[in-house]
Amino acid sequence: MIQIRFHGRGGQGSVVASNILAAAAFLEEKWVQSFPFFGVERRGAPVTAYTKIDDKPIWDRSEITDPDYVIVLDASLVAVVDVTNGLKENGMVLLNSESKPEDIELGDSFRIATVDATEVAVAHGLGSKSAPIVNSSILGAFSKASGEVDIKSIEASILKMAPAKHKENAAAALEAYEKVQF
Amino acid sequence: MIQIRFHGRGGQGSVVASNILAAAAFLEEKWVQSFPFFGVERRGAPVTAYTKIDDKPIWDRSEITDPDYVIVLDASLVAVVDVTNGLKENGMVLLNSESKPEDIELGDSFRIATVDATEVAVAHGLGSKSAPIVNSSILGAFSKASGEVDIKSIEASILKMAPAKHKENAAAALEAYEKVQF
Amino acid sequence: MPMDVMTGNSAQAYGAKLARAEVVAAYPITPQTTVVEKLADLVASGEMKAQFIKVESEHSAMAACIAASATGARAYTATAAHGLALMHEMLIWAAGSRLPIVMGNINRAMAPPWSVWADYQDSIAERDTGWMQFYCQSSQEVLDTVIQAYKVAENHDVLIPAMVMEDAFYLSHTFEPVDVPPQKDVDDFLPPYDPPVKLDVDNPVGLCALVPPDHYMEFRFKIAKAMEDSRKVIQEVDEEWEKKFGRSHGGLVERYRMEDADAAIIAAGTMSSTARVAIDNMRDKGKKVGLARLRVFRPFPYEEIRQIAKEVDSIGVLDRSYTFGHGGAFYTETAGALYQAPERPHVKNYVIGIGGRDIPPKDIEGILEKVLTKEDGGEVEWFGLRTSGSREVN
Amino acid sequence: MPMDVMTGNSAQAYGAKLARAEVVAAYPITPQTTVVEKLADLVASGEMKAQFIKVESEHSAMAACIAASATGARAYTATAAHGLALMHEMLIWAAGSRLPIVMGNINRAMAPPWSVWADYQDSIAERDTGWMQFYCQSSQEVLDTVIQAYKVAENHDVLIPAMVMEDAFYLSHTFEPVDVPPQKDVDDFLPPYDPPVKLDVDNPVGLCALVPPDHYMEFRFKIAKAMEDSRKVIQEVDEEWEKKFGRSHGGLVERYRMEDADAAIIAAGTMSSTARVAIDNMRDKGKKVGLARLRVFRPFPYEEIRQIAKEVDSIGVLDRSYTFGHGGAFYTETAGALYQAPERPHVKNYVIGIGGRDIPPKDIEGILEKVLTKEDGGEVEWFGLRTSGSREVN
Amino acid sequence: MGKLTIPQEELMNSGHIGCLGCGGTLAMRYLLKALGKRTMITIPACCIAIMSGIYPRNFLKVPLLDVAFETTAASASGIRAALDAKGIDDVYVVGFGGDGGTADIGIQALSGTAERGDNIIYVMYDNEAYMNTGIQRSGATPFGAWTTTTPVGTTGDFKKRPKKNMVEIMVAHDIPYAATASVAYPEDFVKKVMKAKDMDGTKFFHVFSPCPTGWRYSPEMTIQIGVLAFQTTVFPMYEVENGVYRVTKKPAKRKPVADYLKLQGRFKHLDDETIKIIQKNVDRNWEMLLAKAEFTKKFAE
Amino acid sequence: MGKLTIPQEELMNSGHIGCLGCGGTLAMRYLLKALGKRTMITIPACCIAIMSGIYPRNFLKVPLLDVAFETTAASASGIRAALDAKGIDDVYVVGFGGDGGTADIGIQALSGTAERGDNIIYVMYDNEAYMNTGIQRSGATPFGAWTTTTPVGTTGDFKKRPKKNMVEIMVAHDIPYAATASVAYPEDFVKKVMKAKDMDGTKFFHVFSPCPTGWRYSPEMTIQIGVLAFQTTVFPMYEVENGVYRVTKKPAKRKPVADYLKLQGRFKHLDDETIKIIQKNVDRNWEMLLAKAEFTKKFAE
Amino acid sequence: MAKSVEDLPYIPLMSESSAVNKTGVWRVIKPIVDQEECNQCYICWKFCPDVAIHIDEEGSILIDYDHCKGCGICEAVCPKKCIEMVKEE
Amino acid sequence: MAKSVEDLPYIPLMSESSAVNKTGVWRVIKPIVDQEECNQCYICWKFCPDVAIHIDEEGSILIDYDHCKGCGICEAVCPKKCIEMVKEE
Ligand SMILES: Cc1ncc(C[n+]2csc(CCOP(=O)(O)OP(=O)(O)O)c2C)c(N)n1
Ligand SMILES: Cc1ncc(C[n+]2csc(CCOP(=O)(O)OP(=O)(O)O)c2C)c(N)n1
Ligand code: SF4
Ligand code: SF4
Ligand code: SF4
Ligand code: SF4
Repeated sequence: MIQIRFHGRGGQGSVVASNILAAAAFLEEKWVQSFPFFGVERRGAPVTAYTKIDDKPIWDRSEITDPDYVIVLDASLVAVVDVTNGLKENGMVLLNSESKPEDIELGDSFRIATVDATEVAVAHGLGSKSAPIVNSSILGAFSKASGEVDIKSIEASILKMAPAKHKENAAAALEAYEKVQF
Repeated sequence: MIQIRFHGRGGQGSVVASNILAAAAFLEEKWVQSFPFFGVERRGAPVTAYTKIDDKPIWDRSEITDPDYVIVLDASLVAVVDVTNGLKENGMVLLNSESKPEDIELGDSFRIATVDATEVAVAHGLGSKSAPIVNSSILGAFSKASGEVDIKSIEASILKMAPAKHKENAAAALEAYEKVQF
Repeated sequence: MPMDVMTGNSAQAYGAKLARAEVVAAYPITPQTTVVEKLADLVASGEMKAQFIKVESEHSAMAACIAASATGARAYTATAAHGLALMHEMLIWAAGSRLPIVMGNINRAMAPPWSVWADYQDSIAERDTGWMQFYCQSSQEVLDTVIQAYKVAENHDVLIPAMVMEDAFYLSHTFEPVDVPPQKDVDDFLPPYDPPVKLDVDNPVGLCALVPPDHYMEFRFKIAKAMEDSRKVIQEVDEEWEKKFGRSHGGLVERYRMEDADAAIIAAGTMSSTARVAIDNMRDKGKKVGLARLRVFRPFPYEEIRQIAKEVDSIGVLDRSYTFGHGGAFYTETAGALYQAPERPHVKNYVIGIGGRDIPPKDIEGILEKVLTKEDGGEVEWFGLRTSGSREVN
Repeated sequence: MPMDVMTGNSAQAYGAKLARAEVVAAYPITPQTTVVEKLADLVASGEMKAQFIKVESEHSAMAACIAASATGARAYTATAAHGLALMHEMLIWAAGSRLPIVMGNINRAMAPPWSVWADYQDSIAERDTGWMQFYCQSSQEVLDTVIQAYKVAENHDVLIPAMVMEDAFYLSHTFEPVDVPPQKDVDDFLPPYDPPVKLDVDNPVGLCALVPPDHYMEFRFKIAKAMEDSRKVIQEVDEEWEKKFGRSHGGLVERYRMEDADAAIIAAGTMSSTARVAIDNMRDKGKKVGLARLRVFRPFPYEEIRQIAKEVDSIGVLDRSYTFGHGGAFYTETAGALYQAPERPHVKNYVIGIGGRDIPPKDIEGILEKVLTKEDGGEVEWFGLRTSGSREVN
Repeated sequence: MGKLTIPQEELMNSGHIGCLGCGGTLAMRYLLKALGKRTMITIPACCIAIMSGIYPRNFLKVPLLDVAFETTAASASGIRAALDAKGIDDVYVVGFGGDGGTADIGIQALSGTAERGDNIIYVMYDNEAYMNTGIQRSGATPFGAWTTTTPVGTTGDFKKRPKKNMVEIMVAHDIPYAATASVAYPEDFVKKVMKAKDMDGTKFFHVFSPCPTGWRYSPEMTIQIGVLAFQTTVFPMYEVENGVYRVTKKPAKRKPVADYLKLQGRFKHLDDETIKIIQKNVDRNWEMLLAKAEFTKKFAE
Repeated sequence: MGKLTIPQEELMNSGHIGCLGCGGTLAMRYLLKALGKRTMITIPACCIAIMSGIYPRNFLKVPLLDVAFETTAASASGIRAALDAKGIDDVYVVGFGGDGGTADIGIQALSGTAERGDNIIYVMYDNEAYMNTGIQRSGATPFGAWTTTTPVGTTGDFKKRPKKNMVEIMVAHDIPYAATASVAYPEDFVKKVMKAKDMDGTKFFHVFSPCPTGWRYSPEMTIQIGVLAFQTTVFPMYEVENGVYRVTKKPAKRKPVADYLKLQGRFKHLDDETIKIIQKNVDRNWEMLLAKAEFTKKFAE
Repeated sequence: MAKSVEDLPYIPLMSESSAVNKTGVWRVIKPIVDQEECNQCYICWKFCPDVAIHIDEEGSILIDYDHCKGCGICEAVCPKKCIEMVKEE
Repeated sequence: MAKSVEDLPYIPLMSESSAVNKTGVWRVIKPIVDQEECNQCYICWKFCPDVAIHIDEEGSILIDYDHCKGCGICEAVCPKKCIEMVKEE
C-alpha cells in the first residue's frame, strides 16, 4: 500500500486533491481511500489530507502515521507544520516551491521534489498570485515525481471532479508534470 | 386489611373522601393507602377511588378487586356502574339516598346502608341541591355504619384536609353519622 | 409535620424542599403534575425559598437546571415519560458536565399508543446517559431518596446527576403515611452544594470545551470512574441516613427473606413492595423464596447480584419494560453480570405490568412458583399477556 | 455510474435516492452534513423526485418523517449525535407507530465535551427505542444497507424503523470505491411502500389512540414480536441482495476467519474492517483468531453470538462506547446472551476508540493477543487510555 | 325549517369525553364544518387529543393522526409533503393544538413550518392554560390569572406576564393569513376559514375557547364568556392578510374588563388596582390594533 | 492619542480560530466592551462556540458556558435563576447565539424566556446561515440566497421564503427592548447595549454579522458589506422600546439593493427579475418600519 | 371485553365512532325543549359542544339524551327561552 | 503534549487564553502600517476581528503579527489609506 499525506492551507483544495488522486488511482483499477484530517478548516489555516492506494481492497481504516509521500501545497507551511513527521525513510516530499530540490532543507533521509505550482496555476488562470489554486498542478507533478499514478488518470480525474475550470486545471497538471524537478 | 371502594361522579370529591378516610384511620395509628382509579375525571362522569386500612404496613400495592365496603356518593350511579362488582359476601354498600336500606335492591348477599347525604350537605351550606358536596357527610355515615373508623377521627381529618368550609363539613359528617340507616 | 399522610408526588416535592433546592425548573406532565403544583404552592406560600422557572418544555427544564447547577445552585426538576424522553440529549449533557442535578421521574409508559400508566421504558431508555437511577417502593423512600441523592451526587468523588423514580399512580397518586424529617436534621445531613468549579465572574473559566481525540476518552473515563465510585457513596449515605433517621432503604439492592432461599426474584419499584406479600404467602406454605430489590439500577449493582447468585439456584428477573430486539433490561444486564459469576443459577425473565397492567400478589406468586420449579419454555415470558396461544417471545 | 469513488455520506444519499425515498426531512449536523447537502443537490437538480422538508430541528425532522410515513410516503432522514439524541422521544414514537422509516446516523461522540469524532454513545443510547440498528464498515455497505433496510422495515411482518450507522469521518468523509446499482435493478428489488394502514380521506381512521392497561401490553408485545420476526427477514433480504447484486454483508453477524479459531473478537463498524488486517497478521503468525462483526445490534443477534461461543474459548468484545455504571453495551448484552449458552468461553470487554481515538491494526492485535491468552485483570479494560497507573474500571 | 348560518354536516361525533360545556370541542366542530370531508388533521397531546376516549374509539370522521405534544406543525408539514409526493392536492391539512402545545412547547415546529411556508392550516384552540394536565399556566395564560402553577399563595403569585400574542408572532413570520376567532362567533370563524383555506402557505387561527373547568365558571356560560371577551376587547376579532390588519367585528360599545373577569373563579383574587392595570393593557392593545388596521391599509395590494 | 469611540478594554482574546474577517467575532468583541467584566455568557453550538479552539483554550475573559444548540435562552434563564437564588444582582447574563441557534432550533427556548420575562440579554449574531456546519440555509437566510441546502441547481432552488424577522417576533413577545445592530456600526451597537442592559426583563439584539466564508466575498469587505446593508436598508438600524419603534440611524440616501447583492457570491445566480422582487420587498419593509415608527410614537409613555 | 393479542390489529386503530360512549350518563340536569315555543333558529344546535342536538326532517330540534351531558349551554343561548334544564331523575 | 488521565481535571475547563494559538501562521498577506501617515483615528483598531491591533502608550497603532490573520479589514477601513497589505514571505 502507498500512503500519501497532503499539507495545505484552508482554501487551497488539499482535500479535493487527495480525492482526485484517489479517483485517478481508482481509474487504474487500484483500491483507494482518501480522507481529511478533520479539524476546523479555515482559510489560511494548516490542513491535512490523506490518500491510500493499494492493489487489493483496503481494510485498514486507521489514520496514516508513516506516509510514503508528503505533498506540500504551500512551502511556507514547512515553517509551521512538521511536514516530514513519520515519513518513511527514503520517502518523498513534493513541495510547491520556486526552489530547486537541492536547496530544500528537510534532512537527508528523504527524497525531495519541487515544482512551482503557483506559477503554473496562475499561468492557467487558476486563482491569483496571492491565492493560487495549486491542487491540480501539484498532482501533475506528483504523477511524474512519484511514478505511482499515470498523468492520464490524473487528467481524467480532474476533468471529472474539479469543482470548476476543468480544462484549465487539466492543462496545469500536464504542465506541472513536465516542470517538476526531483 | 379492610378495603373500601368509592363510587362518585367527577366533581363530587370522591378522591378527597378516600384520602380523608385514610387520614382518619391513620390518626388511629392504622396503616393506610388511598388512591384513585386513574381515568379522565370529568364533571358528572363516574369516578372510582379506593382506601385500604390495616394494622400493619400495607405492602400490597395492587388494585382493590374485592372490597369490604362500597360507598356510593350518588345513587343514580347504581344504574350506570356495577357498584357491587367484587364486593365480598356480606360486604356493605353505603349509598347516598333518601330511601331506606330495605328499599335498595342490590341482591341479598350484601348489607345495605343509606343516608340522605345530599340533604345533610345542603343543610350545612355545602353545595346546592343540584350539585351538593356530599363527601364529608357520607364519611360520617360510614363511620357509624361500618364501625371501622371513629367519627372523631373523621372529624379531625376533615378539619385538617377539607379544601374549604372545614367546620361545615365536619358538622355535616356528625349529622350524617346520626342519620345513617343500616 | 413529623408523620403525615401524603402521595408519592408530595413526598418528591417535600424532598426537594427539605434538600433546599435553590432552582426548580419543571414542566407539567401526567402523572408528575402534582409534584410541580406542590412546589409552586410551596414557593408561592413562601415555605420554600427557591427560584421556580416555569419553562416551556422539559428540554428547557433540564437546560435551565444544567445552567443553574453550573452557576453553583442546587437544581431540581421532575418529569415523566415523554418529558424525560424530550430531555434525552440534555441528560447526556448533565452527566458529561458532572453536574449533581436531582430529578424525580414518575415512570409512565411511552406512546404510541398513548398511556399514562406505569411502566419503565421511559427511564430504562435513559440507562446510557450517565445518570444514577433510584427506583422507589414507597412514598417514604421517595422523600428520603431525593435528599440522599443530592448527598451522593454532590460528593466530589461522584458529581453525577441522579433520577429518583416513582411508579405512576402506584406511588405518585397514592396517599400513605410518610415521616417528614425536621429541616434542621436534614440540614445537618446535607451541607450546602459546593462544587469544585462554577461560573463566577471573579474566577472566570469556560465550561464544556471542544476536546479532540487526544483527550476525550480520558474525560469520559473519569465519568465511568465516578459512577463506579458512587457505589460506595450510595451505600454510605444510606447508612448515615439510617443512623440519623432510623431507616435504611437497602443501599443498592434491598434483600427480603433471602435467608436460606432456594429461589429469588429480582424486581424494582412498587411491584417489589407487593412481592413481599407474595413471598410471605409462599413462605407460609414452606416455600423458600426471597426478593432482591433493585433499588439502584445505575450504577448497576453487579456485585450484589453476583452475591444473590451464590445463594439461590433459580432467579426470576421481573421487568416492567421490554427492550425490543433483546429482552427486559433488568434481565439482560443481570444475565450479563452473572456471566462472570462462578455460580450459575437458572435465570429467567418475566415481563410484567407493561402499560400499567396491575400486578397483584397472586401473579407474583405464580412467577415465584415457576422460578422455584425452574419451569422452562423460553428465556423471556410476557407474564399476564392476554393470549390464546403461546406466551413467549425471544 | 456503476462503480465510482465516493464518501460514505454520498453513499447514504444515493441509497436514499435509489430507494426512491419520497419525503426527506433533515437537519444538518457535522459529520452528517454532506448527506443533507447531497440530497439537496439531487433534488435541486431534478435527479431525485422527493419532497425535501428543510426542518428547523431534528425533533421536527423525525416528526415530519413519522407523519409522512403515516400518510403512506417512504420517508428518509439522516443525523448524528446530538441530532439523534434530540429525536429520542420521536424514535420511540416511530417504533410505537410501526412506521418503516429509514435513517442514516453518523456515529459521533456526545458532548460535553464537544467532539465531532466517532463513537457510539449516540446510537447505543437509542437501543431501547425499538429501532433496528445496522452498523456499516464500508461505503458500499452503507449504500446497500439503506436499500435493504427499507425492504426489511416495510415487510408487513416487521414494520419497524431502521437506522443505518456510519462512523464519523472513518466512513462519512472517506472517499472510496462504491458500486452504484442501476435504478431499475433497485426498483425490482424494492417495491413501492404499501402500508397496511395509512391516513386517507376515503378511508378515514385515527392513529395512535389512548390505550389503557387492558390492551397496552398486547400492542407492545406485537412490537416485540415484529422485532423478533425481523431477524429472519434481515437474513433473507441480505441473501436476496446477494443473489441480485453479487455481494452480501453478512446478515446479522458477519464472520471473518472464524474457521477453527481459538479466540474471537466481536466488534462493529470500521474497526471491524481494520480488525481484518490485524487478524490476517495474527493468522500469519499462526495465531488462530477470528472476527464476528456485529452488523446488526437491534435485534440483538443472540443466536449468532451463542454459535460463536460454541466455537471459541475466548472472546473479546470491543465497544466504541461505554455505559456509565455498567460496561460497554455490546459487551453486557453479549455476556447476557451467553449466560444461557451451554458453552462458557472467557469473555472480556475492551472499550476502545472513544471520542474518535484512532484504532490502528496493532491495537487490535494487542487486544487479540490478550484475548488469546485470556489475560485477566478485570472485566472491562479501557484500551489505549492514557494513564500512568492502572487501566481498569469496573 | 329555519336557516342554518353554518354548514350542517357534522364531522365530529358525539360521545366525545370533553367536559360539560367545553369550548375547545366547538372549535373543532366549526372548523370541520368549514373544511369538509377532504381534510386530514393532526392533534398533539391536549384535551382534544383524548376526546375519543379509549381505543378503538374516534371522535372524528376525518383521518386523524395523534402526535407528540411539540410536533403539531412539523407533523402537518410531513403530511403535506407526503400528499405532495403522491400528487394529491385537494386535501386540507390541519394542525390543531392547544395554547400550550402551540405557544409554548410547539412554537418552534410552528415557527419552522411558517418560515418554510408549508401549505397547512394551523388552528390553536386557546383555553389559556394546560388543561389536560389540570390547569397549569401556559404562555397564553393572561396576566392576573390563577392556575395551579401560579397559585396566588401568600406571595400574590398569579401570572405576572402578559398573554403571549400568537397572532402577532405569526404575522411576524410573514404568512399569508392569520386571524383570531371565537367559539362564540361561529359564523365569523367559518367565514375566515373559508376565505383562507385555499391560500397557499401557512394559515394560522387563534380560536378563543372558554373552558369551564379551568376558568372556574359554570358550564352553561361558555358562549357568554366568549361574547364578553369580545365585547370588552379582551379578545378582539381580526384578521391579517399579508401583513394588512382588518378588524372583522367591532363591539358596538366596549364593556369594562371587570364584566368579563368577575364571572370567572380564576380571577377572583384580583383587587381593583390590578383590574385597573388589566383595563389599561386591554385599552392599549385595542388602540394598537386599530392603529395597525389604519396604517397597514396602504400596504394592501 | 486619539479618542476612542467605544470602550478600550478587551474581554475577548486574540488567537481565536474564526475565519479571516469574521463579522461574528466583532459582535462578541463589541458586546463585551459594552457590558464589562461582570458578565456571564452562554453560547450554543455555532461558529462562536468553537472560537476558543481546543481544550483547554478560551477566547473569552468572562465566565463562559457552552451549551447545547437549542438551549441558549433556557440556559441564560438558568444562570439568572441561580444568581437570583444566591442574591447576586450585579452580573449581566447573556445568551449569544447564531441565527440558526436562535431563529430555528433555539426559538422555542427564547420564546419561553421572553414570555416569562427573565432578566437576560439575548444577542443573535446573524450570518444568515448555519456556518459552523458549512453554509446550510437557516430561517434567517434571505430570499434569493444560495446555500448548500438551497443549491440553486437546475430547478432554481435558492431560498424562496423571506428571512425570518426576529426583531418583530420578539417585539410580539412584549419585551422591554429589542433592537437591530451591525458590526459595521459599533458605536450604535454599544450605545444600544448600554441603554438596555439595566432594564428588567428580556432584551434582544439582532446583530448583522457578515461572513466572508458563507457569503462568498473577500474577507476585507466585511465592514463594507455591513455598510451597504444599512445604506440599502436591507438591514435597517432601529430599536423597539416597549412596543415603540425608533429608527436609530437613517441612510442619507437609500442605495439600490443590487449594490449590496452583487458583491456576494451567494447572490450571483440572481437575474434582474428576482433582484427587482428583492428591491420591492426591501422597499415595503422599509416603509412599514417608518410607518411603525410613526404610529407607535403615541404609545410611548 | 378485553381482547387477546391475536385478536388485536397491529396498531391501535381508532375505527369506531365515539358515539358508543353514552355520555348521557354524566348528566345531572337535563334540557327539555318546548317545541311549541321554538322558532327553529337553531342557535342551540349551533352551540351544543356535544353534537347532541339534531334537526329532524321537519326542522324540529331533537335532543340526543344518549350523549347530552347537560351542560346547559342550549338553555343559556336560546333567545326564546324555550329550553329548560331540569334535574335528572 | 497529550496528558494522561491522572493529570487532567475532572472536567475540561477552558482555563488558558486562546492567545496561545498563534493564528498569525494562517496569514498569507500582511498589514504594514505607515506610522507617519497614521492620524490615530483607531478605526482599524475598532474593526479588527482578531484583536490584533493594539494601541501603545504613545497612542500608536501596533500590529500583533502573532495573531493577525491578514484579513485586510484594517487596510479596507483606514480612511487615510496608511495600511497596506503585502504578501507574506
Ligand atoms: C413532552 C411532553 N411534555 C408534557 C406532556 C404532558 N401534557 C400533555 S397535554 C398537556 C397540556 C396541554 O395543554 P394545551 O396545549 O394548552 O391544551 P389543553 O389541554 O389546555 O387543551 C401537557 C402538559 C406531554 N404529553 N409531552
Ligand atoms: C441538536 C443539534 N443539531 C445540530 C447541531 C449541529 N450544528 C452545530 S452548529 C450548527 C449551525 C449553527 O448555525 P448558526 O446558529 O446560524 O451559527 P453559525 O455557525 O452560522 O455562526 C449546527 C447545525 C447540533 N450541534 N446540535
Ligand atoms: S378542561 Fe376545558 S378544554 Fe379541556 S375538555 Fe374540559 S372544558 Fe374542554
Ligand atoms: S464561517 Fe463566517 S461566521 Fe463562521 S467563523 Fe467564518 S466568517 Fe465567522
Ligand atoms: S345541555 Fe349541553 S350537551 Fe345537552 S343538548 Fe344542551 S348544549 Fe348540548
Ligand atoms: S489584517 Fe485583519 S487581522 Fe490583521 S490586523 Fe488587520 S484587521 Fe486585524
